[in-house]
Amino acid sequence: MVSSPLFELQDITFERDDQALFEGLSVNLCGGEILQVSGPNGCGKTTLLHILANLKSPSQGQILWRGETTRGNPSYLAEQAFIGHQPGVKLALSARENLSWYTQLYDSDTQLSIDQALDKVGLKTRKDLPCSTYSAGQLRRVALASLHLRDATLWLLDEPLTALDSEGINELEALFSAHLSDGGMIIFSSHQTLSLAQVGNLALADYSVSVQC
Amino acid sequence: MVSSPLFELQDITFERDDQALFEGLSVNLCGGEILQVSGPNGCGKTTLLHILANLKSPSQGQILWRGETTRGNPSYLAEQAFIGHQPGVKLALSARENLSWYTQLYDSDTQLSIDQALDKVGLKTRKDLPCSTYSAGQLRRVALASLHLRDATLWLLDEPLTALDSEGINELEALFSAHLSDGGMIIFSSHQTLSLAQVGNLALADYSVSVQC
Amino acid sequence: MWQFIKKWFHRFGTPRWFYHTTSRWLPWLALVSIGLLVLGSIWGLGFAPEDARQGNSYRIIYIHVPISVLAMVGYYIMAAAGAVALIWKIKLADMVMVSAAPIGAAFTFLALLTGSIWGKPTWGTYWVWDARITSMLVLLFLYLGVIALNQAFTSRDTAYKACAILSLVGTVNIPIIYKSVDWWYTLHQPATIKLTGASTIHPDMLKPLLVMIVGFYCFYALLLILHTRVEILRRERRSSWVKGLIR
Amino acid sequence: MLAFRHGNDFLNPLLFFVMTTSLVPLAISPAPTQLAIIAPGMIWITALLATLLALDGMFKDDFADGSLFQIILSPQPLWLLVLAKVSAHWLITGLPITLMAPLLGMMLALPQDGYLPLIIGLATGTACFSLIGAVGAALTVSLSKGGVLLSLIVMPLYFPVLIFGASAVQRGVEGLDYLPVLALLGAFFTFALLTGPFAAAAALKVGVNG
Amino acid sequence: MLAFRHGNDFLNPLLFFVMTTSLVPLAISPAPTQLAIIAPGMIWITALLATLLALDGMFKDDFADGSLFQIILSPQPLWLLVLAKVSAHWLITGLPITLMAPLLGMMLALPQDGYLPLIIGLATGTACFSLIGAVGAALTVSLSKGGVLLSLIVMPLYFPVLIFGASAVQRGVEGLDYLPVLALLGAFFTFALLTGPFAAAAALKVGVNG
Ligand code: HEM
Ligand SMILES: Nc1ncnc2c1ncn2[C@@H]1O[C@H](COP(=O)(O)OP(=O)(O)OP(=O)(O)O)[C@@H](O)[C@H]1O
Ligand SMILES: Nc1ncnc2c1ncn2[C@@H]1O[C@H](COP(=O)(O)OP(=O)(O)OP(=O)(O)O)[C@@H](O)[C@H]1O
Ligand SMILES: [Mg+2]
Ligand SMILES: [Mg+2]
Repeated sequence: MVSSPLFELQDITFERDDQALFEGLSVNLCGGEILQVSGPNGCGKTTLLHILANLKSPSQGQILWRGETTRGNPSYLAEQAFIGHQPGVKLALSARENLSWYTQLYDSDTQLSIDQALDKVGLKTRKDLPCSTYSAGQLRRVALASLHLRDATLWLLDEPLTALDSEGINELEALFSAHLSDGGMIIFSSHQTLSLAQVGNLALADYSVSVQC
Repeated sequence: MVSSPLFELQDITFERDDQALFEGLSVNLCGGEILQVSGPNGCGKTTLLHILANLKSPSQGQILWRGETTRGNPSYLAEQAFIGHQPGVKLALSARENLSWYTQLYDSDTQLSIDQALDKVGLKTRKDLPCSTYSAGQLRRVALASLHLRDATLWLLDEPLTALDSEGINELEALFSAHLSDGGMIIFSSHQTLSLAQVGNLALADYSVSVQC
Repeated sequence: MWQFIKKWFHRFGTPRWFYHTTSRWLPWLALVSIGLLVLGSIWGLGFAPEDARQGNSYRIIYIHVPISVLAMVGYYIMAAAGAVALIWKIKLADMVMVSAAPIGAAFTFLALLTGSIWGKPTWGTYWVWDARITSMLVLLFLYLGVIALNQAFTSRDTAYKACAILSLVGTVNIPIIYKSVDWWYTLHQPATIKLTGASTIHPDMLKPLLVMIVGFYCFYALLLILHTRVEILRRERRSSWVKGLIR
Repeated sequence: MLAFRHGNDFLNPLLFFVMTTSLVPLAISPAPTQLAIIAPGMIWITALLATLLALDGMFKDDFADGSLFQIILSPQPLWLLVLAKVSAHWLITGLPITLMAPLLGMMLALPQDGYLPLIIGLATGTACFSLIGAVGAALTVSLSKGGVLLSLIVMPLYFPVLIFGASAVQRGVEGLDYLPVLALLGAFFTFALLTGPFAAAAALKVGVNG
Repeated sequence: MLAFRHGNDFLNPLLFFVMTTSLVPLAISPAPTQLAIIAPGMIWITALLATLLALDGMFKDDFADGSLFQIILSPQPLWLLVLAKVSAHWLITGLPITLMAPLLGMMLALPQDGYLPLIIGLATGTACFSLIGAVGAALTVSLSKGGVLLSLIVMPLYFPVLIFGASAVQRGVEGLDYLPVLALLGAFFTFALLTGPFAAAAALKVGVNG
């Protein structure tokens, strides 16, 4: 991979009601790089990921994707995949229906079929039961299966390890390294540490303390 | 503590729509003992905790508390505290209002005031803001604060470590050991391991494989 | 005595016992009900005398009245099964209850339909807000509520319990609804339309009607048993005896 | 016992009641003589709908955030907690509606003699709505699409109350004796009060298991 | 594009419509002459309410389970997705209501000449309801008590549709020319169709930040 940064945060500041949550955050990320956002509860990890995903806008600074701003940039939206605290799974539908809805939504020509994706995340047996009968970890796995079905470059994951068993965490790490070696990029938040070697760390301090990376 | 078991599971079996989730589970717990329920996603940890808390009833077997059945036993309800996957915190209310509602609900003469409990879980500054503005970990902390305000003997906690930072986990461990040395009992589920020494382990296998402890 | 009944229920109230026993009865029941219905229809349509005022259109009575009666009786059957299921936790009762709902709804709908078809020649309109008709409409809503609730749950066990509670609450309400509607009607509109009382009916008309009523009772039982059997198979599809049946 | 927790919510059902009632002259006819005839019935129908609309949230919010488990597991008897919920529901729907009704009666040209039976009837009737509705709300608590299903279940059970209530007003307007009707409504209320909370508590235990 | 995802849900708003309409004769008067007068207005009011009730779920379920974020972040234009949501809403509310309306008209003794304007008007009018409602539903998406607030926001915007729709039927019954009124309704619909999805898409982006 050539190392010109694909994704640049330039001097991001976020203030809520005149109180700064973080100030002057600058990060460059190239293809194949992974970054863990860490910090105590309430330091702004979720807020930062929402900003990166374009769900909120920063008070100052800008975010560039392939040199262009991400604001209202449809090609950025097409290349990015965000999974938040809530898994984004419809409880009334089955896992299969949920995923087929996502593939329609993203119009992606996927490498894997929905069935294969569900097998990969260990949901072989329950594919056609409504998700309201799933356990916490099974719901998370449905959300993670959607990553298999999209050809996004940048993954933005908020606490993806929540509710996963150790087996699930291993599988996720394998998925991560496959994505990285394909030149993908991952930014995730977590309170646990992964056993992947190359994880960069972006530590957010407690409120209104400015951080420079 | 004298070692006659306070809490006994006798041969618990749970079937859902004629499929067994676990069969013939028997456990005795004395005061001062802690038990971790572990197992892969979807093996029935949450279901077991719901059964123990009296939210569901087992298909077979019985649960005894101080030698009496827990079914419709108000003195068991008074001595037990359950916190599930959902923190049980009203988003429209502040942390203080949430907790004052709980103390009213449980009619408990607490050792600590609500303020002190919130200080203990590290929510000093946000006590009077509505909980809809809390981060995932802060919400969890509000739920954990309610443990300080009740004089329950048996704690039933479903993945209490979710969303907590490492600081929070340390605090929770300290809280656990204090409760145990007071003769309390804890049954919790988690995919992580605690650094507490005396944690017993109840491993649930994958579905319909019978387990004997 | 009580204990005996309870034991008897548990011994014989198993879905499997029900399934095998009804397999033996079903053909006979089908034969009797179809026979009675055919007999009653021919008698009623062909041989019973013509009505002095309504001419031949009254003959719909042979369908309308039995169906209307069963529509109401069906609700009590459903609720009774629900009560048995809640009190003694008998699986079979659950299945009878949820099977009774769609059948009852169908009968109620047919009662409304045959009634309005009859209404056109006799009253000149398909619909009036008569007390009995209105309470029949409410009965249809009650049935639909139970059906919708049953479908809304994914867990069968929960759905059964929820429907049992709802149908019991409904039972308490049916007489109240009936009384209130009846009373409301007489308050607003003095009885301009009088349904012919069953007692004033000519005996030659009554006999085929009774045959039809008994025939429809058998037919209802037949439908209920068939539907319950389907429910049993669906509910117990994982048990060994059902797998044995299929193989 | 349970604090009265939802500050400004109580305005909403009331506003719904007022706005729906004000649709009537627009959609039907603004002529006072015409309005006077339909006024009792319309006020009762909109009161019913306003109550129904607020019913969905009775237990559902508690279920979504997990505090319903805490309520069920509390050492206090569940029917008592249900009764508290029902009272809270009535305080935010039935009570303001009852207080507002005379004003709307005036807007819909309700004749003088209808006001007393309207107010007494609404006070009792909306309490019945809250009590019966609690059973339906408890049964549908875990269903994501509960809202409309709930109305489906509950509405047939509301028919008698509506009939008694509207006809009490009608009789008042026509100068007849409306006390027997109100007495019937009162009897219905007593019955609902004595059985409703227990039925709803049982329903809640079933409902949470989705 | 978006699959029609909620199988049996479409019965519910319809049943609500039928049930509310059948409250009318009970609460007001079962006399056909009386019913005929109020029938057009009542059918329109209940159609409005049935639409309103189903509106709350339009985006809220998606918000609660996090899939609304996925929708917003999808590379497809947001207004198109909103339009798909609106169409789905109309298919489960407006369409069945329109199809059912003649039957209810019959039950409420609506005179013969009213049926055509009733059906055309309801088809157009309920589509307007869905379009306008989407804006309100988007704005209140993150509010837990949105249901009643939503009706407050949306109801004033529904007034013109209701007035046009009901008066078209009224004119039909009275033998007047109802086409100009329906044309107005059609113009309103076109305007709503051209602006509604964009407004709702903008509102959605604001709404999710609670
Ligand atoms: C939609 C319209 C109608 C409905 C829902 C309806 C409903 C019912 C019901 C529920 C019964 C059984 C009552 C009982 O056992 O006490 C009944 C009986 C009967 N109906 Fe109807 N009915 C309708 C229209 C009519 C019409 C138009 C006629 C003829 C003028 C009619 C004549 C009768 C007669 C003669 C009986 C049996 C007599 C009796 O048991 O009192 N019905 N109907
Ligand atoms: N809508 C809001 N209004 C005001 N403050 C908010 C709002 N949402 C979040 N906050 C505050 O902003 C801070 C950052 O929240 P955020 O959810 O980003 O934390 P986090 O790092 O993800 O924490 P956690 O580890 O608990 O998930 C917290 O202190 C939170 O209370
Ligand atoms: N209502 C339901 N109907 C049918 N099956 C259900 C229902 N609820 C849970 N299940 C199934 O029961 C099994 C046990 O679920 P449970 O939530 O107890 O798992 P868990 O051990 O807590 O898993 P996790 O680690 O993911 O939280 C799962 O396979 C789940 O899919
Ligand atoms: Mg977070
Ligand atoms: Mg779990």
